[in-house]
Amino acid sequence: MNTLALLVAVGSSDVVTPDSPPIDTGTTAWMLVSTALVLLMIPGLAMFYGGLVRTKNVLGTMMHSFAAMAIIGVLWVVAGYALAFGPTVGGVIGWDPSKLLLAGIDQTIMEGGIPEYVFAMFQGKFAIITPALIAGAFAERVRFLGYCVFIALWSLLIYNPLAHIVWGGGFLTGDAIDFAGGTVIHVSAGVAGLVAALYLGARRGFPRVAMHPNNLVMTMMGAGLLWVGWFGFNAGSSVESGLKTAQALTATQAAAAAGALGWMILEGWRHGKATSLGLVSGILAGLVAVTPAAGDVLPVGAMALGLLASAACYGAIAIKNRLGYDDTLDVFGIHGVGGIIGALGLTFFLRDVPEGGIWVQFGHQVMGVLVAGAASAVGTLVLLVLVEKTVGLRLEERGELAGMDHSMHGEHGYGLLNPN
Amino acid sequence: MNTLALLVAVGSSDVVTPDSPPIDTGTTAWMLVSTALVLLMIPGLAMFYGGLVRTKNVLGTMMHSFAAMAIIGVLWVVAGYALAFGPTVGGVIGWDPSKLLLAGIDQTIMEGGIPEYVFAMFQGKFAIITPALIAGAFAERVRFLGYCVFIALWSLLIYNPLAHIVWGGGFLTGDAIDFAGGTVIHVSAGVAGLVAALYLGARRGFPRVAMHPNNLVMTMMGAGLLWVGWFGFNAGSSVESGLKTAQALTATQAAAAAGALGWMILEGWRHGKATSLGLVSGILAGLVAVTPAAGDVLPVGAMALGLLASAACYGAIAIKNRLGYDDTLDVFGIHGVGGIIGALGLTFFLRDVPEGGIWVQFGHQVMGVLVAGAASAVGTLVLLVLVEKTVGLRLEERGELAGMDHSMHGEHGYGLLNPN
Amino acid sequence: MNTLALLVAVGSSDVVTPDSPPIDTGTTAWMLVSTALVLLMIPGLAMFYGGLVRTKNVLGTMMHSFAAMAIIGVLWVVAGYALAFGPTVGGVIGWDPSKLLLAGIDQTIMEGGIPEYVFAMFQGKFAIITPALIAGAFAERVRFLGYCVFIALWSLLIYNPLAHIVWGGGFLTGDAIDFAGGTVIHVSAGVAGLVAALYLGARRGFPRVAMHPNNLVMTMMGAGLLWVGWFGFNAGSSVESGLKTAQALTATQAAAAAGALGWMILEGWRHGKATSLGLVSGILAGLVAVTPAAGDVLPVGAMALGLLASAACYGAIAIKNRLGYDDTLDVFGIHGVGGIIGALGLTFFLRDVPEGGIWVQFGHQVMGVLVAGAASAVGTLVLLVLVEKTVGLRLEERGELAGMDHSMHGEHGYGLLNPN
Amino acid sequence: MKLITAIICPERLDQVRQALIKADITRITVTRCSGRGQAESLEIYRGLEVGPELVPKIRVDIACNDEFVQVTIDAILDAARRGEGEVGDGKIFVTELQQCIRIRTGESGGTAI
Amino acid sequence: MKLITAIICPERLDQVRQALIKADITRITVTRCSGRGQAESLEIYRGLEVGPELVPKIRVDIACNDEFVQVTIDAILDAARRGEGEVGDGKIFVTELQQCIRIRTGESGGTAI
Amino acid sequence: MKLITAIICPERLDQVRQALIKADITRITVTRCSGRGQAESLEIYRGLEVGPELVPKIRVDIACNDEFVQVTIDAILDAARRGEGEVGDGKIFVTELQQCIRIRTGESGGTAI
Ligand SMILES: Nc1ncnc2c1ncn2[C@@H]1O[C@H](COP(=O)(O)OP(=O)(O)O)[C@@H](O)[C@H]1O
Ligand SMILES: Nc1ncnc2c1ncn2[C@@H]1O[C@H](COP(=O)(O)OP(=O)(O)O)[C@@H](O)[C@H]1O
Ligand SMILES: Nc1ncnc2c1ncn2[C@@H]1O[C@H](COP(=O)(O)OP(=O)(O)O)[C@@H](O)[C@H]1O
Repeated sequence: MNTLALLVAVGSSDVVTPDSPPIDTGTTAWMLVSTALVLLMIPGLAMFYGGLVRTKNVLGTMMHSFAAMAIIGVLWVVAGYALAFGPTVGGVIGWDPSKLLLAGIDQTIMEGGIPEYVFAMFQGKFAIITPALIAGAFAERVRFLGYCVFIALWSLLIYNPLAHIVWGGGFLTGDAIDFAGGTVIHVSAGVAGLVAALYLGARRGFPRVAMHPNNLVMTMMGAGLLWVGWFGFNAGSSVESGLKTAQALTATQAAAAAGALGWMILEGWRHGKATSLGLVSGILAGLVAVTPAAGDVLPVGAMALGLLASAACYGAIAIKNRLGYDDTLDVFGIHGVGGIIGALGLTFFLRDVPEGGIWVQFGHQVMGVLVAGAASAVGTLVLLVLVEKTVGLRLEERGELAGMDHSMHGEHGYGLLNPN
Repeated sequence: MNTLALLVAVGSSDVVTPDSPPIDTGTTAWMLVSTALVLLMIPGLAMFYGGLVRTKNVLGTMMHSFAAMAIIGVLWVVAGYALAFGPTVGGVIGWDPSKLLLAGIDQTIMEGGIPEYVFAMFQGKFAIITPALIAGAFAERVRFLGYCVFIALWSLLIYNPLAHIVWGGGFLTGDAIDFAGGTVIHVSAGVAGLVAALYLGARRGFPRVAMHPNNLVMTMMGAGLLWVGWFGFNAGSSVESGLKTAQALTATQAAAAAGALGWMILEGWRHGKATSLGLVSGILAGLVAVTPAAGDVLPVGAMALGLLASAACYGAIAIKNRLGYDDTLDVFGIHGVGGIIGALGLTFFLRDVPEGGIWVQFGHQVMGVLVAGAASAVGTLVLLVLVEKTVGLRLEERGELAGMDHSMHGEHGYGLLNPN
Repeated sequence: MNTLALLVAVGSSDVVTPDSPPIDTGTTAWMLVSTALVLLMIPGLAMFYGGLVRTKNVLGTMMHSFAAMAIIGVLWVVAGYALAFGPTVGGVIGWDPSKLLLAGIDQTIMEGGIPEYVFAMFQGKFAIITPALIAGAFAERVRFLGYCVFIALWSLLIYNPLAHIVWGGGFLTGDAIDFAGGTVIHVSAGVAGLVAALYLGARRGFPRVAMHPNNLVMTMMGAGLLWVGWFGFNAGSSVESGLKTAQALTATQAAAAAGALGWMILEGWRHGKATSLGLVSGILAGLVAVTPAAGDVLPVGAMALGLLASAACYGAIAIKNRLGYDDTLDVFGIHGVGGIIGALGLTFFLRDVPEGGIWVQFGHQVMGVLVAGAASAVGTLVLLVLVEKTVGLRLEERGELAGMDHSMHGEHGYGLLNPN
Repeated sequence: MKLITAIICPERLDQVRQALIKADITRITVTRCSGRGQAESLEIYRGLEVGPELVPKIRVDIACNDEFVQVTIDAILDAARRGEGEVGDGKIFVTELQQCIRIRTGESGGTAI
Repeated sequence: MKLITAIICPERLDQVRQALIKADITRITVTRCSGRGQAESLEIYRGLEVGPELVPKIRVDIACNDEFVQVTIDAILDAARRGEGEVGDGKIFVTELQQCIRIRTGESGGTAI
Repeated sequence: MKLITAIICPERLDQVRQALIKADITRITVTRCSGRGQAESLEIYRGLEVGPELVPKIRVDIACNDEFVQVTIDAILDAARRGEGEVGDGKIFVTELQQCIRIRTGESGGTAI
């Protein structure tokens, strides 16, 4: 479960030496593929989110994901990797000047036989997707420039430390089980989303005005790509191409299917109808919940987590609807809640009883969730205030009513609606 | 050609032992990828089918594919794998209680160096896609609950035995050549579709009312994903990462291109216009036909099969149009006919002359097609009657006219059509 | 940098021998995946291009990509591979009758441990995508039959020789660095597009009539798939699964992100708004520019190339807008200019100082660009005239006004726009 | 001449067209629109039942000579009503048409309808 | 009875609907359309600022009895105007409605509105 | 004032717009619709030639003062006709417009057109 940390510790601290481990072409192949698969999740997310907003915001919402590819894509190469996976400074952040611009790892082969570049790129996709996830919470109402600044800072100041703390040699590395990023990615994004939704306030007209998804068809396509990409996300996090990888992939598949089935049944029972949005939400809930657990639970445990997450997320969204705040695309309801369910719940389904016993491990898990949640909450709030007061984040009324596509990007998504 | 059967026989009958074969990271990587690629085919199919129905049924049609991911996804883990790939019981079904919930294969490494989990997941995708294919035959007119029950039963009672009979150690294992599922998947789905279309009757208004595809653009995207995914489907069925894999991939590519070209030319000749739906139908026809043959024919044979299938499917659809039954998305016309062409036709293009000579092999092939077709026809009919009489399968008039999206799922696919 | 040439020279000249190298399952796995990824680029391109034209041409434009899959897919197997990668005839074209229909490589394992089939299929995807790229330059105004004949001839008579000259053992093999096809693919397609746009003339009504993209949402999806697929394109061109592969993938990722960021910033600065089309154009510019360089530059160099290309392409399109010719989807502006920037610019960012020093290498690069550009320009012009005078290429007024979907294919893309 | 504009439920379009054809009215123009009358049609969004304010409707425009007005209205009334009549079945509006010109021939008036 | 047709800016649709509801006008029909008045709305296509000739608009149709015409027009005027009034705010057209029939019940005239 | 509504072939929209602009009519509203006149337009669906009952059409609405009516009609007639006139070229309908109000300024009548 501490594969990442160990690999990094061993493999990357020094430059290539005559005795660097030989390449394992199979593992390298799988890690290359995993990198591509996680990259695929980003357009997948853009489609998933893009389909759920109103027609006038479809491009703007997709741009949130795509801008993350551009901005974090550059930042990660420049400094992110050095900050997250450099030797630890006080357990909270890494620092390795030789890794700036990835210069120092040009020839490094890691323990396990893969070039460190591949590991760095694989991790980079995680860094990209996390802020892109948050964007769902304040969809349809932010300024593009403010958003860009926000995610850049969030990535540098919140994501990188968190990744370092849990995976990169920081103070939680090795305690909490977080196979593929349940806390670092989903809990932190979910909590950040919640804070942002509360701080920025609801969309104008919410909930009075009906706000319908413009393209559920695209949302379903996106969900399909997310499922496929998640195989890279989870099974790739084994950083090998072997038994653990297979276990992670199996758990991922089982949890996603169980989550989808669970939500379908819940809706069928409560509303007499199973919706497509419900089914894909269930897929997501299952995938999120199994993320921290993928390599460490049996298929039956994965299915249990998927079902649990489905029910919990369904409930969380129901509660949100009653509380009335506007987490537009339910980032907290799915990623926050699902991530917590997964991170805590996995304790009870572990393949191997953990060293200190179940409850000690549960303590570690709670700790992990709390650290990620708290760090993300506080950090996000500070950044939100900062960005809002400087470049401005919340979109002004005129722009919001006109829609982000027109007011922020000077375009509209579906030219086909206009005779031309 | 009996790779699957052999591997299973050797690799999975007992739990992990000290002398279990070493992992081959390369083969494992490719099989992981193949699993992801076949999974990609399911949203691909949802897009392909979803684009062809009327606007009011787009989500409902996509849900048929997605529900298969959820339902069969769970069932396969729970019992499907044990039933299809457990030690044979009388040659018609497998049974291995230790494989229920995949519990017994948690550490198993198969002959060939891949964890059995990967094989189980790869096979699971086939189990998912087969019922999803059938759905095209009765698109636009079934109740969602009835559909769910139908595919669950179909998978357990028809697919699992068939997979066992042909691949898992059942009575046809080793005789008929079915590299990647021409009979098990395409012939059985095609015949099931035909039976279902006949039993359930035509859509209301058919053929009087014009029923146009709502989104050929999405159908083309779906066809693209299907082609890509099919590389996993066919080349993955080699269960290795080597010469056979390369041969299967090459055959797949050649047949798809030839099928597409063939249909284009046919339409150009007959109608003076080559349509996009024709081109993608040709892709599918080629891919279906090469499925049973992929590992065993030369590229030139694959192209011949692709061309043949294109012509045959084109003809079959023309005949259907004259007969007037309503196989909505031509499941029989493409998968049934294409599968039969491939399964029988491959005999004449084999790389190596089969042991008993061509005609003996042809007999085996006919046998395979007949068994798959007959089992599927009879079983499907029984299940259809059962489901129709209990939960109800055929949608009542009101719901059908309103469209499945509204009546079954309480949603509509393209919010963008409504000002919001 | 001459990996391809060397591999081919060694591995494919004779049939399988007892001492053929052993399969490397990992490398084979990665090359199989790369093949699938590059295939994915073709529907990706169809979506990218398809979204940018007017509603009435969406299917016709996607058909340009799909028809290339069908036509070149067949041609490459039949003769293309033999022409591009057979033993050289005078340095300009290959010829190996035993490779016709790929017959002679059925069992060949190349140096590096991959079946030659995989290499042939990987290369085949490049052959498919190149003419499909050109189609963007004359989008919305060509006859389908003429287009089919044009790309068939272009592939046989221009692409195959070029691929041979630069990669397959022809007279430039080994001099110019062209890691993954900057000159062979992008410069040649860009120049061909320019020539075709000039020869065929502008769309009727251009620039007076506003011509808006029908579906920028789909264009973004397509860009996402292109980015993912490009990992196969570039990292696959290492024909291994090791350090070089990782370097190429890293460079690709860095350049794409930098290109996107660059364009975003440029637009923000010039127009006060960053558009989605701008961002995805930047992605493409970055990817194109890094294509010839991917394996040979450090990440920082890749980012520099991405930024440079973004600025240069932005400028080139601005100039085009002033010159007023109608390169509809900016094939020259993106692929031509980006390819040139990459091919020449890489000299200054090479990881290892080239043998003859930077300026000698620069000379080689200029040479490579000139040869590709000149060959493509002249050849394209000849073919254009030929096709136009025989089967006819430019669409007549009536068909152009009605749109290619109706006039060429008898369909329309979005049935959802019509009540049905 | 009159212009008859009916706002109907999308699911009844096929029936309305058939009824019109039976009544010898073949020329029509159909447009997607959205509307709000008394009708409520619940949709479900992540477990929340939302009343979509505007529900999809179909607008049918028919120009006809005065003697055909009643026939057309009757045909629509009959075919567009669901069962015994439900909220959301729609409306028919009739306005005076001053002129009608066939573009192909340029002819105008009653024969151009 | 009158048929009031307003062509408005898409971003004001919600406001217009609310204003109408406040004025007790709940029944409306809404259609996507495109239009060109004086308005210019720049879009950007690969660095080129293009004036899209036809910009997206919303068409709102309301049938109402004569006594409600002014109320309706006032509500629309008020809610559809952006700020002090901008080019592109839209137009209102009023035509005479000869008949109005509720499909559900078949009743016609003022009560069927 | 009159409201001129033309149902034309989508492929002629650009020509019609240009003809109108030449005749000094710049303000128009355009809507996608589908229609059925005499026109038959074959489509192909998997080898079957199907006559799509409703073919895509464009609806053009122009409000104009009485003195411009003929000019407008002539411009449309001229630009919308394909060749010597073909089935499917479309129709023009003219109705009486009682009032026209510019939302931006609130002014009404002939100057608000
Ligand atoms: N007064 C009106 N003005 C404009 N459109 C109307 C009017 N009344 C009804 N409609 C249109 O007709 C559709 C169906 O109305 P319906 O609910 O059947 O009317 P009612 O409530 O009068 O029975 C509505 O969705 C709306 O589009
Ligand atoms: N005379 C007209 N005929 C048809 N539609 C019109 C007319 N005038 C305005 N419109 C519609 O109203 C929309 C908004 O017009 P606007 O620019 O506000 O008008 P104006 O230029 O008179 O202020 C236009 O896009 C068009 O759709
Ligand atoms: N009487 C009518 N009522 C409503 N729409 C009509 C009528 N006549 C024609 N149209 C519209 O005009 C379009 C073109 O009609 P067209 O085939 O040219 O008419 P015609 O058959 O009279 O020559 C039709 O598709 C339809 O949308």
